[in-house]
Amino acid sequence: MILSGLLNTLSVRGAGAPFLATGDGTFWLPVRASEAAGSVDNLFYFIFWISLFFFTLLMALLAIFAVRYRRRREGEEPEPSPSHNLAVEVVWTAIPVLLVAVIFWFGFQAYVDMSTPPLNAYQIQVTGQKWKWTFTYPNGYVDELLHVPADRPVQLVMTSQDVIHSLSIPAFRIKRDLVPGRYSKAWFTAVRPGDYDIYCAEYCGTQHSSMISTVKVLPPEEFDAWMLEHSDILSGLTPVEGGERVYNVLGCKQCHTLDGVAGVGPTFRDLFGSERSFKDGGRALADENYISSSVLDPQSQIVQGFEPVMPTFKGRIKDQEMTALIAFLKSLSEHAPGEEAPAAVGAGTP
Amino acid sequence: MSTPHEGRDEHAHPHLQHHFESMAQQYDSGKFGMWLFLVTEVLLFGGLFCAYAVYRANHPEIFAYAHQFLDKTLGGLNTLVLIVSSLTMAMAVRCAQLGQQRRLKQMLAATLLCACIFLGVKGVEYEHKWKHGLLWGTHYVPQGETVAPADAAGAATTAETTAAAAAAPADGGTTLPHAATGPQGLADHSQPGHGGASHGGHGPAGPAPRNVHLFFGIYFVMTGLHGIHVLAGMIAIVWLLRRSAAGEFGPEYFAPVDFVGLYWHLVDLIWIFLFPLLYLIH
Amino acid sequence: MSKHHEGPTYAHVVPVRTLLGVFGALMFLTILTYAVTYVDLGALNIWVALGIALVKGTLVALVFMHLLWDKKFYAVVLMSALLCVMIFIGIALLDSGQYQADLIPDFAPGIVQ
Amino acid sequence: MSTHDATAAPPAVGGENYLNCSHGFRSWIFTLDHKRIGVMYLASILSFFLLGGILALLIRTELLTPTRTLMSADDYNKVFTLHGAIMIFLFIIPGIPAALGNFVLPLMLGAKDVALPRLNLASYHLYLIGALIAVLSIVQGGVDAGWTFYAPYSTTTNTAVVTLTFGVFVLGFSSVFTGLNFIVTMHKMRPAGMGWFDMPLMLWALYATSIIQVLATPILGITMVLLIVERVMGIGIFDPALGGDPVLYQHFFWFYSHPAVYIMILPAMGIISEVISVFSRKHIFGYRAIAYSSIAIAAFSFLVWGHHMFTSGQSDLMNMIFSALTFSVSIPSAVKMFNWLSTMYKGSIRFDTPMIYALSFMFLFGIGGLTGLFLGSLATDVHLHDTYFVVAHFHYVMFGGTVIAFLAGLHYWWPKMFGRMYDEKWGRISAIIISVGFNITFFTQFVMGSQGMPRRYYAYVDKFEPYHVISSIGSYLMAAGFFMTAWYLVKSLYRGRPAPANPWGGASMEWQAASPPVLHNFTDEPVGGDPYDYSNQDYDPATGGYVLRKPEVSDR
Repeated sequence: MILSGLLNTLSVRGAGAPFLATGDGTFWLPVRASEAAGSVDNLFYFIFWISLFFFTLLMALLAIFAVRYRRRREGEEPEPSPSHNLAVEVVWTAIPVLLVAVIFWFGFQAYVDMSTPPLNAYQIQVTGQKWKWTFTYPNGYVDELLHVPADRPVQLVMTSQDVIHSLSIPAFRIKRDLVPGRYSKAWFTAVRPGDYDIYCAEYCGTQHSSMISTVKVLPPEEFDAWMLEHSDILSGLTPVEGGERVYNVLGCKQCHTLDGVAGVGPTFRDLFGSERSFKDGGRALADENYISSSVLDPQSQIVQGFEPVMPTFKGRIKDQEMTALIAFLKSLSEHAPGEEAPAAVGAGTP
Repeated sequence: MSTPHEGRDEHAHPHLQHHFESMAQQYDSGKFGMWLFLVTEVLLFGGLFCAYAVYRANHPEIFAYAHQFLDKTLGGLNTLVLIVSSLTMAMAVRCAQLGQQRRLKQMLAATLLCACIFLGVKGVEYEHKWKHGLLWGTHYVPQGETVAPADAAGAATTAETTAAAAAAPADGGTTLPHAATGPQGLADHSQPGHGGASHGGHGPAGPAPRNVHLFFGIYFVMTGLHGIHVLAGMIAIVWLLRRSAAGEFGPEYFAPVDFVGLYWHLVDLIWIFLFPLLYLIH
Repeated sequence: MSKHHEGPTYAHVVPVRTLLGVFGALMFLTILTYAVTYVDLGALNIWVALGIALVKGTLVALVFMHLLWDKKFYAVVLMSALLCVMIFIGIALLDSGQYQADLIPDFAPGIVQ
Repeated sequence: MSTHDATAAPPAVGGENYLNCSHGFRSWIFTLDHKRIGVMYLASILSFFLLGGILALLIRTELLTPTRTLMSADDYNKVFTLHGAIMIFLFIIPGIPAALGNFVLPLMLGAKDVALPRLNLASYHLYLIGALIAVLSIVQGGVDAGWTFYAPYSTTTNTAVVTLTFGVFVLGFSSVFTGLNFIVTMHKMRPAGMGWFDMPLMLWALYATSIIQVLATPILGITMVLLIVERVMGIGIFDPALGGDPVLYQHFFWFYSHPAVYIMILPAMGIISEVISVFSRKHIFGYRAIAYSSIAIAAFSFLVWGHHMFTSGQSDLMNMIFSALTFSVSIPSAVKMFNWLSTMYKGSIRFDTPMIYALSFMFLFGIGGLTGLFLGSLATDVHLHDTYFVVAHFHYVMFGGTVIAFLAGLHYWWPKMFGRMYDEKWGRISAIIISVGFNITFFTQFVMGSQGMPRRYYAYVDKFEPYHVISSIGSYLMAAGFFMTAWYLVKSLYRGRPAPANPWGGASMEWQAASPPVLHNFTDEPVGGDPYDYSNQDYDPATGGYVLRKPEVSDR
């Protein structure tokens, strides 16, 4: 076991095919679902067996000494023995030095592999905020679950909107903090299709322990099909249906209800075309421009009775999606003109 | 109960504590303790120097831009004041060692006066920053209006410490070219994009970089913590003055003067580094 | 020096002349460091300023703080503190320099303007 | 002087001693006597240990079920934050040095007091003030930032962070003053004839601890100051919203808090060195190696803080350097383990309560140390960082190491401190219960952690439930052991058999003082010598203790 661990750790190089690439979990470690998991696990067990060996040795000696040299009657004096021995002390200093040097080296090697993504890695943007994950794909599709193709290197480019979070996928053996104000990166090659947990590993407040998501590893062809389906969320839908889809996918529904009861934000029922009054005393008619600007720059006009908590969707919503969303809002409102949405909306948005 | 006092002479000094054998042992222990305390002070400020170094190294443009709002001459003056106070403190230690009671009191008083001047000048500087919104974080709201140097001087005369008031306006007069830099820099800042103006021979400042407030954050924390140390030193010196008025110090017992002296020199020493790092950036 | 006086038996008394000499040197160096800022030495300016500060600091520590005459161990103690600070600053600088490229430029959403 | 007086000091219960030489509240709270200050520290830290322990039980009870059991998520976050902060800043850091160390350090030197008694008292007063401020944060509604106070969470949460961090700041001063005092005492108060290498290893350990306290704690102080000004004034050094750098905060924090781990463990190692040698009745093996390893640990401790930041966004270069340096610190710890084991070889081992704890220490610290290898190694740390594996690791080191050693020391010096023997049978039983309960509680957490369970989770995925249930049951068992300990120790104060001056046969100088010692420690000048030479002692069945045999002891 030790030897095989040694050899395998030595053999792990970049995106090569390591020993133990995939596998079920063991007593100590969860299921292995990424390439790196193999080398991490080998190292884990390498350290484990070394530790177990020395621990058993020490504790056996401890037990033997405790029994063999126990004081049988009070006042019994020990037999003489040396109080130091340079040779022995040098040896038992040197052996651990060598061992930890080896462990360091293996750990370092595997880490370098884990932190050096191949150039052709598929990039997904990750945003952490209290208390949810947002994954943005190269084509702009946004999801709260992470879908990745198997057998293809994937790089996550991550940042946080508020406090430090940490993306942890135990099955992939990766973990990286998301620091506000900077991009941090992680990469992996998933090798085993299935669903695995994503945790937030850096304490981030009330719902820290609910900041859990799932990574769905799909076989490459299934992933491609899935991506195709989701790259244009509006395809084959009427504007109103598309708007409803946008409403669901982009997360509007978490704060804005459709039933007329205000949630964290105002309800969408009968919103379009109504008169809005703002905290700063201003008023405006909820027309296309108003909707567009409140989605792209939510802090500019805060409706009375609500907190300025909405994040901006600038860069996350496409023009067609905005159009569809407005069509959807119109369909919900009795103030709306009742006709089809005008072709051009979002004029004046950057 | 017989407590053995071997090694202690019968006429032990009244300030000798029971667990020491001699005044020399007591003095050595105290002095060693004081040095270790100074070590902790060095490390305390070390943390701030670290924050300074990290931001200076990674955002040199902030420092190059923002230091122009500091008044080099007032900073230099304060450096000189602290050096004078260090001399008088060193003299005070010497007087205590030699038992020169009157000169000891004079020297301590002189040190205290220098400390007052230092804080007075510091107060003038702070007030200037305050008026111009040159503060930390979100409070950094530079005022675009130019402020004539006379204004600063006028404000300074209302300062409480007479010594400071005496020093500051006189100084304000001599710093005209530099004082002009500040407001001009401010004017610059209020119109981003209008760069390239020369600043009293300092070379162009250009448009304000982002996050200039970080410099003022660091400036206020560093000088503020230093100021608190000066205040603590002043309290210690007042305590020494009271004890020296009672004639407690002499060749056999001068440890408190010596230890406060060490502390005071360290406070001076830290300023010796703060001055070029904050004021004399090129 | 202190032969004429009733000095303490267990500590050194620094002569007035030495104190004044150091004081003069400190004054001179302060003015020098002030003057040198009017000469543009480029990146060298900060090192010149720090060098002068270091000389001044050493003078204060050696003479005003009696290190020159005291037990050498106090100097060791002070140096170990400085070493500690150096390690701290050195590593923080090295690390922050390494990750500058990852920073989102001018990220400061809490600051308006 | 006659040996007779020095060793056959009458059992001082009844005679005048430091406990009964003066009376009243003021005679305690303003005392300059290091022994009374030590006892006051002991009472204080044990109170906070109780408080921290109750919080720990709340945590474990909440985690019995995957969702809500007792309290809301916010309350849970406050409870674990306070558990960490109280245990670390109010109990473990001052635990061994300030309570036990204060009591035994001058006695071990044969001195009348520490070098700077007023500073010692000031240190205790600052401890009390700091502790009260920290506890005030509970009254203000608690703090939910975690004991590490990572920015920007700590700068943005609306809980009483400022109060708690200010309390920690004040406590830092207390810690600095204790360390400073100990260093001066060991330099200036050693009796003539006692060289550095004639000191008991406990003193070497305290010396190494004190170096760290003096050199590292000020950085904690400035970190707390910066955090407070960050919150109060918005200075922007650590808060990214203001352009600051949150990773820099972590450098600041761990520059202190990693060495602080050695502030906690080094004195524990000192106690173990004393106890193993005395109860094996054998000269400590490799004295110099143990002494040097204490200093080596202190020195290395300043170079490894970055291993808390392997996934934080610290650069790869620093990760590599810190990983390599981290392993260096494991060597001196391993050397100590081997030396203790060799000390037992061919000894005459007695299994009194302190020795049971010492053996338990070697078991638990062995696991704690070896699991550190997984965390020092970069690739495995990425997987294990911020999981229960880390929680288990540091509890094995801090609890299995420091707290168990503290209990060993407490039982070892209890007769000296209070002049009474506790009930040996109950002592051994509770020592075993605590060790067993500890393993049940925390070993399961290793498995949980390596399976991926993140720390500081209020709710968790169902598959971890069995582990959490076992862990919680273990914690209740441990709590029972502690209540048992409290019960028989308190009982011993009233009903305990009067302690002989030297109940265990220790050869260091504190055992030449009466039990409990008189006001100025020694009625006669103590006899110096090798602190691990037991050859000149005889067991005296009449008192149940040991007495020096020869009238003259060669002064090495």
